[in-house]
Amino acid sequence: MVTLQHYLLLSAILFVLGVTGVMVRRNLVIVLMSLELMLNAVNLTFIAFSRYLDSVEGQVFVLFVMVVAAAEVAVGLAIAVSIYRQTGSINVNDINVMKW
Amino acid sequence: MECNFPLLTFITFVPLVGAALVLFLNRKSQELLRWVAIIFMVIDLIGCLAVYSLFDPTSAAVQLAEKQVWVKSWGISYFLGVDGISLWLVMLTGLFGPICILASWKDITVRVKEFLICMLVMQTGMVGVFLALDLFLFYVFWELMLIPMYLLIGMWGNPARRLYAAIKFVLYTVVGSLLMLVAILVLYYMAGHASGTYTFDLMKLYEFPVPLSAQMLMFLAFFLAFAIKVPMFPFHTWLPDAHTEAPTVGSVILAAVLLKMGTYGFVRFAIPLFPNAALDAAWWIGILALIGIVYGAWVAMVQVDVKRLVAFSSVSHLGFVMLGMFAFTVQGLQGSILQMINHGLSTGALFLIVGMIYERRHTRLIAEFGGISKVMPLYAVFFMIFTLSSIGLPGLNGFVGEFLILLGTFKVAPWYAVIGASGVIFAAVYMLWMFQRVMFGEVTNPKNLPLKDLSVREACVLAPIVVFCVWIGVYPSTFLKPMEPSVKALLSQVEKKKAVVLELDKLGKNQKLSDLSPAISVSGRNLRAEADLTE
Amino acid sequence: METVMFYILGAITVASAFCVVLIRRPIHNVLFMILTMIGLAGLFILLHAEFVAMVQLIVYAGAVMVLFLFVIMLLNLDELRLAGDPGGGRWWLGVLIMQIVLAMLIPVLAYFGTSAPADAAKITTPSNTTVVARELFTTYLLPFEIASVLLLAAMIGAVILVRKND
Amino acid sequence: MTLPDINLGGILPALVLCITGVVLMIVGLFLTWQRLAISMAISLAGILVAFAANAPLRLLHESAFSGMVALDPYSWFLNWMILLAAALTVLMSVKYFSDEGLDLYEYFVLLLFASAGMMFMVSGTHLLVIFVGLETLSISIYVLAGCLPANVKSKESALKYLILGGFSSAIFLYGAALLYGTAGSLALADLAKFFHSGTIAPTAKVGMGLLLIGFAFKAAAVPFHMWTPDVYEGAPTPLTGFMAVGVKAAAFAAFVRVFFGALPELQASWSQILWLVAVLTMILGNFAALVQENIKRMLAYSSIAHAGYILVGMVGGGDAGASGVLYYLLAYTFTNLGAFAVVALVGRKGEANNMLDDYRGLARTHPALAVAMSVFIFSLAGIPPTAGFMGKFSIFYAAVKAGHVWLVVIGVLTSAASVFYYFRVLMKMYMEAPEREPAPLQFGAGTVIALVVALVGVLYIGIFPKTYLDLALMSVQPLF
Amino acid sequence: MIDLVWLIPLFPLIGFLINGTMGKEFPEKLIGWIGAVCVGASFVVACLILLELIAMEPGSRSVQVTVYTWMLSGDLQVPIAFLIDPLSMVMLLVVTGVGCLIHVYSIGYMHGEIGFRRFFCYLNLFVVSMLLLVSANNFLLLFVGWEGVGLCSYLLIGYYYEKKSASDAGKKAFVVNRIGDFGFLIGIFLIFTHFGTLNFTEVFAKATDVFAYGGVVVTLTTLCLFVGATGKSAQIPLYTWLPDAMEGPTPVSALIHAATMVTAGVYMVARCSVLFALAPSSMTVVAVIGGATAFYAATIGITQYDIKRVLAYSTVSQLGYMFLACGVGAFGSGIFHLMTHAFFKALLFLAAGSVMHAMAGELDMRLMGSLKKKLPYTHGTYLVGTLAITGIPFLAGFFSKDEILYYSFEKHIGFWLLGAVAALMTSFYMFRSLYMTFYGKSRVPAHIHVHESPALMTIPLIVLAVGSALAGFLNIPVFHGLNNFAQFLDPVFAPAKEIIEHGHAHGHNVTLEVGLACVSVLIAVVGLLLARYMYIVDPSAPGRVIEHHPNIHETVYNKYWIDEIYDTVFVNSIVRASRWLWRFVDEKIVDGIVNGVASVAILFGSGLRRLQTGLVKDYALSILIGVVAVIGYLVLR
Repeated sequence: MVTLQHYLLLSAILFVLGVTGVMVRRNLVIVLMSLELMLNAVNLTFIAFSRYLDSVEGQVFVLFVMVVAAAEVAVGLAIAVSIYRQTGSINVNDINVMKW
Repeated sequence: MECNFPLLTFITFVPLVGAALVLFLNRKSQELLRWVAIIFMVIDLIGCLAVYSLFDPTSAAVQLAEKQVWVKSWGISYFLGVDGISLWLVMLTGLFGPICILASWKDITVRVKEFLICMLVMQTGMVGVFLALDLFLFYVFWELMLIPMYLLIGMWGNPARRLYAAIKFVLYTVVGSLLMLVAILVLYYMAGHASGTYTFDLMKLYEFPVPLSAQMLMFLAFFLAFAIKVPMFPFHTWLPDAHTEAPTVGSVILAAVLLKMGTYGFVRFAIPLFPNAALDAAWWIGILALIGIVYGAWVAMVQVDVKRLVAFSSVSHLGFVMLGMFAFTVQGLQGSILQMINHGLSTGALFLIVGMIYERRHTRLIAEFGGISKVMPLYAVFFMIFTLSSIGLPGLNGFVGEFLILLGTFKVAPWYAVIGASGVIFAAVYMLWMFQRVMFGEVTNPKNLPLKDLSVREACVLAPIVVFCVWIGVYPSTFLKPMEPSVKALLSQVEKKKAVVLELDKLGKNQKLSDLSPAISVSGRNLRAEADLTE
Repeated sequence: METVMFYILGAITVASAFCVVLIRRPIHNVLFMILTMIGLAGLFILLHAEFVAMVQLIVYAGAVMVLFLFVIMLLNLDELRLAGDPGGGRWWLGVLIMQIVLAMLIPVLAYFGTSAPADAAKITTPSNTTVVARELFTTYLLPFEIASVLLLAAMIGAVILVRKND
Repeated sequence: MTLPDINLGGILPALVLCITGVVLMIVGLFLTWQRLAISMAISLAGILVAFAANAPLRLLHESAFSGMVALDPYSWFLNWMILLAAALTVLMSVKYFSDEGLDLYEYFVLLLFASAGMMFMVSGTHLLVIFVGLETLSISIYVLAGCLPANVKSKESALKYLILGGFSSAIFLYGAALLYGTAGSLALADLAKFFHSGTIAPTAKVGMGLLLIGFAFKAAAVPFHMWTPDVYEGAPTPLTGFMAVGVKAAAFAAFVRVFFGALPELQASWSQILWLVAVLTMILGNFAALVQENIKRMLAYSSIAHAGYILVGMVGGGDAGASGVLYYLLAYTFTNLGAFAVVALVGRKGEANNMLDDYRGLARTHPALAVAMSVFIFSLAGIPPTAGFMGKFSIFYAAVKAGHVWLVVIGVLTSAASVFYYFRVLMKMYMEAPEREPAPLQFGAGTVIALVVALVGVLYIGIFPKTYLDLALMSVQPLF
Repeated sequence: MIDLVWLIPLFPLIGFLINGTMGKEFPEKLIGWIGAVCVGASFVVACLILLELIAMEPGSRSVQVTVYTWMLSGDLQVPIAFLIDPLSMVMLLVVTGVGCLIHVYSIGYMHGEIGFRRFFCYLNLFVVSMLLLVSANNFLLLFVGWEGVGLCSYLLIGYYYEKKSASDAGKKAFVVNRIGDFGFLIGIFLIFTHFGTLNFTEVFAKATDVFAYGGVVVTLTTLCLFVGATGKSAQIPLYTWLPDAMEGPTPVSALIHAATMVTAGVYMVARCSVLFALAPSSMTVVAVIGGATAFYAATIGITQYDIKRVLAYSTVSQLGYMFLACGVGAFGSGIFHLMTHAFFKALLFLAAGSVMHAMAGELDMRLMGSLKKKLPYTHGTYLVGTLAITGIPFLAGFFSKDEILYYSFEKHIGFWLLGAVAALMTSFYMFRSLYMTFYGKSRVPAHIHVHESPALMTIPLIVLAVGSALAGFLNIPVFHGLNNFAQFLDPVFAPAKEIIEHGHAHGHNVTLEVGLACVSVLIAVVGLLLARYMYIVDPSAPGRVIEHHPNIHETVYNKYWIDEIYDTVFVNSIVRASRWLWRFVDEKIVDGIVNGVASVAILFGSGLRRLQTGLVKDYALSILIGVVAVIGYLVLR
């Protein structure tokens, strides 16, 4: 039978995967996706807790997280597009005009 | 002496008003600016004289005190007062205000407006430092002083290394004073915690016996701040740079007044607040002072730049001041306070002298000169007088101070006094040698032949200083009398407080003001009398 | 039954997440991402969060991922293969650190113990959607309104960010 | 079904800003003439109304929307601080954008939304509200940072900020989730109650830690500061000012409210973490700033350093610490906005003159401006009698009071080091001559007003800090 | 009248102020006479006071006049006050009298000098300080005068400041004196710390109670004081400045470096006779140093050719005599010799000055000879002076010197031997100078045409000559009743004598004294004849002697290279050390540390800045590091 830990562990793994994505990928778009992945992991945690605490607060919170995620994606992609227009590159590691 | 007119506030802020006025005048009309500045400085001086006339020389109390609550919740108050210790330093500051403006008349020709503003603001800061009796207020003035001096060195200093010298001056001072700030905060908290009333009022803090364990660290924090300003031996290197790079007036103010803020700080804050630590530290501070005396003298002896030489001589002289102070005897302390004034007068004057020749020749290298007294006899006379007063010739100011200091030291630590006295010999050596190389001999350098002797203005700049040099030398009582009660009160207070602290330490209980106020209020009360009146 | 479902869905989610992180072709990333979303939605249903699951499908798998798809098409990144992607930089260090974090998290999470699921009375009666809706429009009314501002800001932002400089 | 206690009066200030934003957005569409000036006027009007609407909060002490927001002096104090920051930013932005030749009225809209977000963030008493407010703020700032078209730096800063921001908010959320799982609620009151009774679970600690990281990121504390220099350098200068004061203020305010208000029981843990973070922040900020040549970047590092000082106040804790933080933030608002106003002016079109050397001889060409800049510099360096000094003073006092003397010693030593780079600006302005005479500046009315306000503020609350210290103290009472 | 004693220093002060402030336009004569008259006035006052003093009871001849309180700090209380007693009276008379004459002389001598006014200002100032010195009633005021005269001698030696040698000599004089003053100062501190006062009478009254006879402290104190004395009175080891001091104008040499200032040390020792009496070991030291100096300086005097240097060394050696006297406890004789010496040495210097004046500034005796005819007055006076100093009977020197020799014989024969040999050499080199200058065949270069000096110069010479001829009769030792001088001084030195003799006074051995007198007369005559033989009868004799012992002569002629030794050992080493302190310690170490800290900070900064790589991933990485640190801290702790 499935316990809370299962879900938490699963979400933790997802979260780590998301971070890994951010760390390893160069493609800006996919970096953004990995961020989404992290948020989703959090969502899973929330839902799991809300189930086991039997409180709906977590689910509500998740809805808001989704809103935020959507917004971030929108803006992020917009920036990605405009950067691609200007530099012709979508490689995160190329974006280092400013340093030191 | 109940006087409704806030005289101290007046003398503190008159220059600031002047600065504001100058700020709104047209920078083109330099003469006007200068006149405005000097008028305000003179008004300030008159104010100082008024303070002297109202000052009761028989009382040790803080006089003419003015107290306004500033930040109630923190017990910060605007608290000015003058006593025998600060009186003469205030007068000195007041005296040098107009002198400096006058001295800079022909010297500073670019950005006169900024210059005058700096001078006036600095005047306010300096007077404030000597008058403030609220730790917070003191700190504010103390830091306020920093900026004009920084600008003075940096803007009108001589191009070569002025920026270096300026920032060195600032950083050095700031490091010290910030650590002092920490100590101030700790003291404030401790005293407040113990007594229940949080205050920066010095008079109240005097009465708080800082626990033995904490004293030394806090004292060291204060020590650092002041020792850097003095400057004492290992912290002195900013001084020659600052002096050499600063414009004449800058060096004058620096030597005459700014350095005194350090020594004054010891007398006013470090010692009475942390008597035990001060007494424990006396032996090594004395050693540092001695090193300063001899080291300064020796290094001065071999300088090739007149200004640097005088700068190092300051290190030596202030060594005397510190030595006398930490002898904790009446003579020593009075001597060192008097010596502050003497050093202000003679060294300030020497910098003026050097500045005058620099104005004419645009060099300060001793080798460049020689036989000047042939072409500038009047100049030679002044130069000689100040040289003699700086080497402590009886009949001039220097001797009185040095004698009292050495006598006071000898009473408690003969060997310190003996070594210190050797400084008197070296002083003669380096000053006379410099004087000989600059003034005597044939005029070897053709550039020196056309030099003009002192103008009336320059003579007017120097004359008043001569008057005071002779006065202090011939009739020092004028200056010693008013400071004696305060000095005695201070020493007795130190003794009592020390005893109380040791007592408490033995009992090992954390102190409550209630059960020890009878012990120190004896010393505290007469100090506080005036303050309470005005509260 | 539930256990089986959990493991299947969990496997799908993790696997596709792996692919998202590792596969190089953007289109495939998007598709695997969608798969992850679906898996998560399934898990949500297992957890009696039907409404959230639906939103997950519609908003995420529907809208957001499509947005990604658009951008990839728009900039036709599909052909674009970045050298040394995945990888590059000090990525291994990051991964390593995350492993450490995970290693530290597991015992912490263990604190919650192997409690059996409470009967999800509160969040399912009368129906999950009803409960969520009620909460959303009573207790969480304010955040809900703020969220609107947030979305508006994002909208304007997206507009001015991509607007051509004329 | 019962509606929550809807108290629009309580959230009126934020509400006004949102409405103004929407109005401006619509009006802006139809504006063809003097867009910037008019949008500035509208936003200012909105801000002023918000000011008025904010006034009553001072006396309230209640919560609205079923415990989502607190209507208390704390919110009041920060609200008007945020409004002040917004107003000054708006004032100086017009000149900037007209120089850049783009009439972006949306800029003002987003600025207003961001401010509204901040207000919700600081007055939120439920992590959800705080989170949503935070994100509203962040999203708007991301966009604003990148709003300069055809400017790679701007876009880059926006992107970096966005990615790292998302990253950190994910971490923040995870922390929130853990707290939720432990305490069963995200309302600060419930959290406080929960931790007050019963043991502190490790999950709670970890959740708290992750939350802390989320806030520390927004507050630009080491090691979560990395975005700061780049974003500050790339963003349009007025906005950089806004970020440096507004965002920081909001972040710290929420930080304080959550940690002092909801997690005091965990103080043993978080104050130690903050101690270390503070030390790192002060050291890195100040020493890295020593070697900067670009003034915006230098100020960025200096703002990191200031975050460190504020953290010292938080470590100090107690009402002294909290009020110290508030006073410091206020002082910092005036000071830094003033400084950035000058930077924006001197920077000229396309921010061509952001190097320190561009300040050479400023004292000759524009004495008044130089004086203003010097005052701001002194305040940043904490030299009396400026606001900055009083701020440092109160912060350090809080720490001393809590017995963290050595922390304070480190603080003062680092700030002694800071004097070096602050005075470098002074040096450039007063003691060096420009190699080539720069074109004289033309001041926009808005900027001048902003400068004057900042200048007066810095000096006034520096010399007469009494009122503001007392207000700060009064405002933090609800937290305890 | 006595209450007006402050007039004595006041007059010269007035002269100084008049000439100093408004003298710019005055003609030479006026300036000169102002100076001279002022000093003369104080001489008159002094005489009046003397009469008043004599009229008093011998026991009560000690009056103190306070003008005002100078320094007042805690238990320290120093007035500006004068002590009039026989001792100070004698000094006052000598100073004012001789001073007055020399002022007059200078009017003629300095005629036409550029710094004429400066000269007279300094001279007056000197008289002021000297009078302060001798009439002060406490140590500190004495010290004031002490330093004051030092300053004036510095100024006057460096009068020709364009000559490097002159300004060097001035500086040397001042610095060496300062070394002495250092000791003096310490002595004063010791006295104050033990007596709580600096007033002479009080100190000496309490001395016997405070100090144990021969105690360490009193010995230390007296030695410190004596260090001061050696500095001022040019005794071994601090004598080197005096010969160089001859760079000053001759009147200065006469007044300061012969008659008055250099005797200040003797005065001071005599003044503190009680203290010295309490410290027998210091007495011995004083005597030994005195005798040694007397002998040593005389040896150098023999070899010098510069007439003024000869006189300078003779001064040193005569001062040695005075200290010898004090050392053996014959303070009275010391002071007596001081007075007589003031007369004849001033006379000799002035005469030498007159010669110099005649020889257009030439000082080398090898270029003189047979000036007798051309300079009758000068020759006559110089002769008197010589006879006086060599102790030819019935001239001043005879009485004073013999007294000293007698007492030293009483003390210890060794002292007498030193003195006697010194006397022999004295008479030799004095007659040597006399013969080389005035007798034999003329070696004067052609271009110099010699002429006698004006009356302004010769009259003082004559007056002084009379003085040095007759001064001795003030105090004829053997016959009681005729030694008025001794009786006059007696009250001052009585207590000291008492201490020394422990009460039981032993009588005056007349026969012995007469015998010794004869011996010393013999010595003087021998010296005379020897000089006569070597410089008149057989002028080549000196040359032969020199060839015979070249290196001895070298050494002596170069004053045993003492100056050079001092230079290398003290001066140069200190200067080198200072350079090292400055260049290395100050600039490299102390300042190096300061700048080092700064540059370390900068390096640190640029290191930190490198962390900012500009790559988002690294930024994320640092956040992760933070995460792991925080979680690690929270979990593991």
